[in-house]
Amino acid sequence: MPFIPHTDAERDEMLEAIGVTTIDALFDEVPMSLRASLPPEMPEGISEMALMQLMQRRAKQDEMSLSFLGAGAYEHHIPAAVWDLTNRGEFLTAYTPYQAEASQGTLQLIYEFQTMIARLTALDVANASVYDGATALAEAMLMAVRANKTNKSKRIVVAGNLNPHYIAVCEAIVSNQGLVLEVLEPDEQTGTIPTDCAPQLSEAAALVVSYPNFFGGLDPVDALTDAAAAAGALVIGVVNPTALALLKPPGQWGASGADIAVGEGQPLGIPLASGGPYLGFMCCRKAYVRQMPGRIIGRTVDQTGQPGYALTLQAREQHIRRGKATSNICTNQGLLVTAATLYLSLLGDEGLRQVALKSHAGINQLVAAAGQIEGVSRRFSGPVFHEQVLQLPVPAADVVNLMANEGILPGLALGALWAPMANCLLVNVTETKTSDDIDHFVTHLANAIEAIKSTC
Amino acid sequence: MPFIPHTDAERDEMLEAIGVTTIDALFDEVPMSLRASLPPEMPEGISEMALMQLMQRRAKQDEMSLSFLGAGAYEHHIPAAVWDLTNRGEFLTAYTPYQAEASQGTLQLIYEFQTMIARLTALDVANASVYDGATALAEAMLMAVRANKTNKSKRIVVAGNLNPHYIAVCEAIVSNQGLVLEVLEPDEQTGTIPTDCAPQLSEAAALVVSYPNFFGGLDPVDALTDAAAAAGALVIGVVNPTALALLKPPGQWGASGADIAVGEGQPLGIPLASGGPYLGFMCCRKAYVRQMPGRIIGRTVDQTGQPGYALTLQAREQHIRRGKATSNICTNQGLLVTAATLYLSLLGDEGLRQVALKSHAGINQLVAAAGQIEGVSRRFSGPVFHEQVLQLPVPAADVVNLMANEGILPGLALGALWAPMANCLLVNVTETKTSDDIDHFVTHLANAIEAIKSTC
Amino acid sequence: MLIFERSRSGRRAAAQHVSSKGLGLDLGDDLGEHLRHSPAGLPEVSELEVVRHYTNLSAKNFAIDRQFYPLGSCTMKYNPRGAAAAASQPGFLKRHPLAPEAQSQGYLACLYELQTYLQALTGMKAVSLTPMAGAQGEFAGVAMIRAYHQKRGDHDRVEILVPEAAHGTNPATAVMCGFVVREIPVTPEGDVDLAALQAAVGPRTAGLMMTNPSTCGVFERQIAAIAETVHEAGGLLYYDGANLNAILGKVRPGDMGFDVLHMNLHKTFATPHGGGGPGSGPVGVGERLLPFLPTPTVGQTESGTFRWLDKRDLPDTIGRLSGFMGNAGILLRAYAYARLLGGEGMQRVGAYATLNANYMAKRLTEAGFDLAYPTRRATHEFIITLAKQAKHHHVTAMDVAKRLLDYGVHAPTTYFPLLVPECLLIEPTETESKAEIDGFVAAMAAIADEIVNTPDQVTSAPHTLPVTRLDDVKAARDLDLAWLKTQPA
Amino acid sequence: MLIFERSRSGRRAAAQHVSSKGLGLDLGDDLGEHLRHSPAGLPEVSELEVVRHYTNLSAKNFAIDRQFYPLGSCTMKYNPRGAAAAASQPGFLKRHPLAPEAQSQGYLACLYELQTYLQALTGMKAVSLTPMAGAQGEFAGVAMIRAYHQKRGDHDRVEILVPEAAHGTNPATAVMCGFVVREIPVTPEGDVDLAALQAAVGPRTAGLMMTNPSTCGVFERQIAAIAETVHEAGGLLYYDGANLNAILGKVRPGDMGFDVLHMNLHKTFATPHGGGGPGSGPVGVGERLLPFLPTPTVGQTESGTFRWLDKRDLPDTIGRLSGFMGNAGILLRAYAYARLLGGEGMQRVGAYATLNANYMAKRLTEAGFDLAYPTRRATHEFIITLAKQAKHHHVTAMDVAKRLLDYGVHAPTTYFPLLVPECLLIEPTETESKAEIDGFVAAMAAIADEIVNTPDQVTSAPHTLPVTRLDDVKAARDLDLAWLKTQPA
Ligand SMILES: Cc1ncc(COP(=O)(O)O)c(C=O)c1O
Ligand SMILES: Cc1ncc(COP(=O)(O)O)c(C=O)c1O
Repeated sequence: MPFIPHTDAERDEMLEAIGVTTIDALFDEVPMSLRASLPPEMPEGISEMALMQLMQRRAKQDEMSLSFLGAGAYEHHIPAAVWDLTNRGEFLTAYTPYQAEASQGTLQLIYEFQTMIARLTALDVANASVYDGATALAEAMLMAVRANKTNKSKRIVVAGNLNPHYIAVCEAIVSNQGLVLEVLEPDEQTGTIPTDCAPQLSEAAALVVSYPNFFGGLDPVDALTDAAAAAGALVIGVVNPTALALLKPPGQWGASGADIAVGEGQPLGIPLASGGPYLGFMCCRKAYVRQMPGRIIGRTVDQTGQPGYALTLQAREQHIRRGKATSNICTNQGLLVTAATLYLSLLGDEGLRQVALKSHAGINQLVAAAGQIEGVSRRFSGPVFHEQVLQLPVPAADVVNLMANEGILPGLALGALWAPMANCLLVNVTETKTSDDIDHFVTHLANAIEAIKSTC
Repeated sequence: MPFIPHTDAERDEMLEAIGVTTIDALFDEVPMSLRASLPPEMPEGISEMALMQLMQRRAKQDEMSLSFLGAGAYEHHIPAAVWDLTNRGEFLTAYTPYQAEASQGTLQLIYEFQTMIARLTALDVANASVYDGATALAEAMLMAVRANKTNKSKRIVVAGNLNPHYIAVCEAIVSNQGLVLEVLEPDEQTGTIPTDCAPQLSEAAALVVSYPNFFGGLDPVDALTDAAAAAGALVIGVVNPTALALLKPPGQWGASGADIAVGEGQPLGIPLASGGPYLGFMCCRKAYVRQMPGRIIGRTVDQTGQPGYALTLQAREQHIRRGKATSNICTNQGLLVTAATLYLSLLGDEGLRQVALKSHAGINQLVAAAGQIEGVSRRFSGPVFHEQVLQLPVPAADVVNLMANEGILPGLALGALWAPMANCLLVNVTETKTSDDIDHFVTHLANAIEAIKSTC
Repeated sequence: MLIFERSRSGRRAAAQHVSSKGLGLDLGDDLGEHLRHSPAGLPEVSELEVVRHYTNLSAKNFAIDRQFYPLGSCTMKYNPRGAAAAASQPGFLKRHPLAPEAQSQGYLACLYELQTYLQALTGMKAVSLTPMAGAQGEFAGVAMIRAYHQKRGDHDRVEILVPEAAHGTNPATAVMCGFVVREIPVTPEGDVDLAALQAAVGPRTAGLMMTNPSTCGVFERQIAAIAETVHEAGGLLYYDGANLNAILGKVRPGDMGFDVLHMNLHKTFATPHGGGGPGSGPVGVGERLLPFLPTPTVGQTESGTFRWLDKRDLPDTIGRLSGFMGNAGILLRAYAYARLLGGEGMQRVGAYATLNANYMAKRLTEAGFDLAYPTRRATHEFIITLAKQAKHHHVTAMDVAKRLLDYGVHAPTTYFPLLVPECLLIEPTETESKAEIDGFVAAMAAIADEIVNTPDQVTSAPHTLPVTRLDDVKAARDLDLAWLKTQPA
Repeated sequence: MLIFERSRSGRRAAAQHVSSKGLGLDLGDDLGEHLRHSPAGLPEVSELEVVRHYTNLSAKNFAIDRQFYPLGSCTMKYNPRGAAAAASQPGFLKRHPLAPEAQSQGYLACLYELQTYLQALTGMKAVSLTPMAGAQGEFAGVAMIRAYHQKRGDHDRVEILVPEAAHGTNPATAVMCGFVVREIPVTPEGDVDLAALQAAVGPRTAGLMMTNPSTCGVFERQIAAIAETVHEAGGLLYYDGANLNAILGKVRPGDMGFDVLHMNLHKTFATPHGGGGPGSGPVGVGERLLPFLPTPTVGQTESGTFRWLDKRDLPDTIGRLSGFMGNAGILLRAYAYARLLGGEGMQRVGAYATLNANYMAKRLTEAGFDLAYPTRRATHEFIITLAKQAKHHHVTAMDVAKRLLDYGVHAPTTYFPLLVPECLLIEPTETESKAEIDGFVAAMAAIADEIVNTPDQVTSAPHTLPVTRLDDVKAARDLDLAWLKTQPA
């Protein structure tokens, strides 16, 4: 049933005021040949109660009891206050804050978000979000090409240990404007990008580094940043915001820091929820702010001199500059920005650090324990943040299927992405996992390997 | 961890301002012999995350997939908007609206609630809630004794088909003031109260009628009300508010209507939640309003003449009249009043009527289907609202246990309350049950009966 | 505008209508003479209208989530969202109160443990969780005192003593339990007048109800002597636990000699007040009252399973106090809160509540306000008296309370306890920051200035709220308690 | 006050801290040179401070839940709470985007059915749900147009035509896809200038982007001729579905001749706007663009199980547009909304949205306001122009917009489309009542009076909001985009 408040009497009164007798008459400018009838594929409306029963059933169908699957989306504890407040009607049902005086709540919140992201990344300015981590990177590439006045090139060098879906998304988006992506192969042993990549960087518009990388490992970001700077390429860091509570922020990489940082904001208080809505964050050096896409909030004053907040630098945006805008983005991920801001406020520096530390300790614990199983080892050497590739003695996809049937998602089987890695399982641990959970995982993993071995 | 915002530096600053060096020094008026140390039974504090994991586990333990258990608490669909709004901090974290100017939201809402309850019961005035349906009845008895100027008696005649827990609660409360409860036995065939009860009513302060009664049936409220009125006894109706969308409201019983109506407000948008918090509602004829306990909101004007709302008739209440108050009640069930008001607003007359109708049709459907099982029949004749007693060929408690193990609560086994009813099962159906649910119930019931029969 | 004024005949919030299709029955035909003749007159509004109406109404409230709310005796502290979330798991919300014990072990475990914690924190022998608010806890406690004396055949004990500063529920409860109330005066230093108490106790004394810290915001120093006096006279000691926040983890009522107490979980254990409720008022008892505890309570069998204890287990119980099991959901919140804080956290509650009150009292005296008990240490709350201001500037405590609203702070409790003239009872609670307290003191200092320089601004306050002061006389005289019109003009 | 100004070094919202006890590892020691040197400077505040700060911030917003919000082109209608609740079931919220298909059938079923509904409602052949907002839907659509021409070797088609009234995202998208934009004028009656279009099309034309009803708030009557013109020239027709609400169930873009479209689920399918997002912008295509749909989409096997379709199934796809699967949660909300309304409900949406707009337009003309297209029927929205008022009284459309805020109504869209001087684009939506609309008209009538009698009151508005008009010039000149101080003064 539609949410229409009109009584029949009111409808008739309104029609009379307009001077027609039926609502259909209001469609008189639509050619008769175009009038549609009700498509038979459409179901009948149902009550909210019936809807809830249906959706509860469907949601239950997909429930898992334990998950070690990360690969770009991470299960963290979300403080109850985050969504209690984010879901307040005043945040939830407001539009983009174009009328500043009637939107100071959202505007100030975004300014606070920008500040938090800038501080986390140690860069100067952040925008009010783009769609997700992958599109944030695509926008960063376009931005780097516009911003790099030294290397006037459309070539972007991308670390090959970046999330392959991010590379795919960037291809789909930036190739339309003639950008070319060139992938740096990671080292076989460490999974990290070799620091001797200067030749490829020469004349490139930018280098994209993932920190941590898709395998959970930590690339030599200082050396890579310095190499790129030397070659005149901008450095774009793709970072996990939780990790930055523990790891060196992009603004402090190498001698002069990265130029742009982007990432997926999901770990900051946003549920896994099948992949979205999440939020892409973007920040950069102040010098490049006019090349940054998306909304930006500025602090200013009102006519009485008291502080207030407003959209600023709108000349970068499509609604002002149309074809000359930095991007076509309009609707962004505002509500998720609200959630992330609340999350970061509730955790603070120390809280986020503890989340990062416990996640880090957890993956180390898991890898050590799993390493006791015969034939299981770390695929790559070197430190990781909270994710690691396990080399298994059997196909990882089979392990995933077996364990999933028992309600456990053990991680991502990498064979579908890289055929030679068919026996590789990407495993993640966050602060949500107890020692019991890890033991449980290891036991089930050992059983699954045993079962697969014995059937072949 | 306590929710204390002080940093160590602030704490020291504050201590210095006070002129002491430790917080302990602030307890210097407490005799040393009384200073307690930490009781060893207290656990260590845990994080919100650990708490959620613990409570999710415990809640899961108790989950049932299907329930036909009513007996005073009913599973209805609760529109999502009800608790989305009820849980707004402005409703949730306000105190009792003593400062009227800073509480107009809650005050107006209660005034609206009073209006809705008065309209549902067809009585003049309602209060702002008492604890639950049972205590509402106890308060109504005390009130009737105060209000009845004709029969100056402490004897209350109670329909024996009233919820036995309500009778127990009233005993526990009103006997302290010397009231005596006298129970009218229901008819063996119909389960309703015979209308020839005039002798018992004579000189009684009040008659308590349950509508529907505990067995789901409908007593002859018109005749009973007239008989009580003739005897000078006040009539107290204990009513299910959902039923009143369909059934005759207390204000219209007999020639002159009931005098007081009370009931359990849980069906109005409040989750089962193990029995509370619910809300007891109370209403009465205007003439008795000064004898009614609990808060009452009045509509008035402010100094500029605009309408506003305030607590009124406070001289009935303990904070003003202390020992002479109508009751000791102070904190009531405010938040549940908010939920019930939202529920009634969202459903409206027609919505509530549909809920009542569908529940009513559902129990009839269930009883008809269950009646096909050999040995299963209705225990009582006559129409019911949405609940009915089934006579089984085996002990009902055994059926409950068997079915509960399969995740189905089939109803209440009445043997624990009335030994002769050991084979009786009180079954409820609300609008939440589909025809499939009912079929499912009947199949499992038949199986359970079969299983029990075959083991003895 | 009332929701009824938004109503239009025939309008529906259609998503909330269940389909009665396929029921295969003539709906309601079997109900005959029982059928209602005409609709009740509930509002007929759209879902958006409901959402907007009540969202806007909510915005007219002050609340902890928006304002500092130092309402004395009410313990308006932060109510952790996590505790609410934990208690609101679907499995808990859907659990029927009469579900079999075998299918209730998760829930019963929480209740059992909560009983244990409350016993430990109060120093009592056993706890019943069933009372639904402080006043019902008082009722249970005093009814147990009555049952105790009656069981012993001690039928002459018909008096309950209460200090004159007691909360209104204390005398009201005593009367509800069939007792006569006798008030005991309080000394100028806020203590119970011991001599008067000694004179009052005797063979008619059933018990004494008091709270400690008292409603004067001070710790009753002679508590040992008071307990002895009452006990020697054959009476029992009731502890009104509304002020437990002050001494949580520091002093235990059981150790002070109390025989029975109630706790206000909606104060000390951080359940939101909901604009008037719900609460929860568990009772704890010492040895003597053990047999009388209200049912049900939760016990544990040797095998570790939990079970309900009822009249069969406690034949002398005063009985049931609710249709099911009290305000179950509030108990889960309190349990969650206890787990979050743990023992050490509980101890810090009392400590920091006391720190905040003493700091605030000190700052207010520096700003020129008079403490009601200047020689005493404040507990978790304290009283200032505006008698001076009333006399010299004709500005009352109520005026100051209303003016505070304009400063964006909820007013403290006014005119309670009654024995202090023009008083404000102020309780900051431990969850408020120094900055918030300093802000309150600054507002009070500004109002102190206004009292002298622009008293009209104070006496006509509030100026910035949805309404100005309301006509209470008209409210009581022209009783308008329900909206009678059915349609807007 | 900023949350950073409430921060105090060393303060913690302790309940949010996980315990790292018993991890048995020297935390972080293995990270060496990767370790961060100094904390980021996130706020250090208590949980209460967070709750109070953001609750109070929220109160500074206008929102559908509190105000009538007739923002043209934005479809600010009621967002059913039930749809959100249905989409927020724990099983959905916890589902990992990369969960195996076998453990995702509940979720995939919803997506599959939603694809079906959107196809049916738009008259297209297939739908991909992956775009994350309208603009990304446009991107997907135009990228498909590009892929189509390239696949055919038609490399000269480098131009995208857009009517001058088009939304800014249209030209921006065309450029993002590597096209050149060519604007087509609009006639004084709000139609595309057909002659100009005919002159513009040719072998360089890749396609035309338009919305119908147009952003002028009128239905493009010559849509058949336009489609023919573009198609004959070898171009494709893109439908910007932001205005779908107007014609839902009444007219289908597929029937009008469009080859590709996007829908704004956050408008037509009632997902809340969240203060700027998230949205969801599924794309639908006709026969010709089928091979190019972005991935993933959901397919069904013969046995009835659902599966993801990706590049292996759609080798010519333009590719992936998001890290996972678009704004999945918004898709579930849209699915829930579609189920609640059903086909008939969808038809009534377009009908009543149109009724409300026409009624409001009529009432406003009666109140003396000028419609931009007085000879035309309004669709779901319409434009008034304040050119007259600007000329005679020096009061602008922006002034009126700001003044409306004082009347408790959100302002309509201002100065869009650019071609109408001093315009307000007004869209009441179908979920608003006659009373709300009449209230808006009354406010406008009152402002009309003010414009003549007290114009200062209008030009200096708003007067009742948390701030007065902001200094945008200073905002852009003295860029202050992040709080640099770490501690309060
Ligand atoms: C001292 C005191 N005793 C008793 C009560 C009564 O508690 P409740 O309101 O929960 O019934 C209160 C509550 O305000 C109180 O402050
Ligand atoms: C006509 C029109 N087209 C496109 C868009 C862009 O949609 P989105 O904001 O979802 O990217 C909008 C949104 O405002 C619009 O009104």
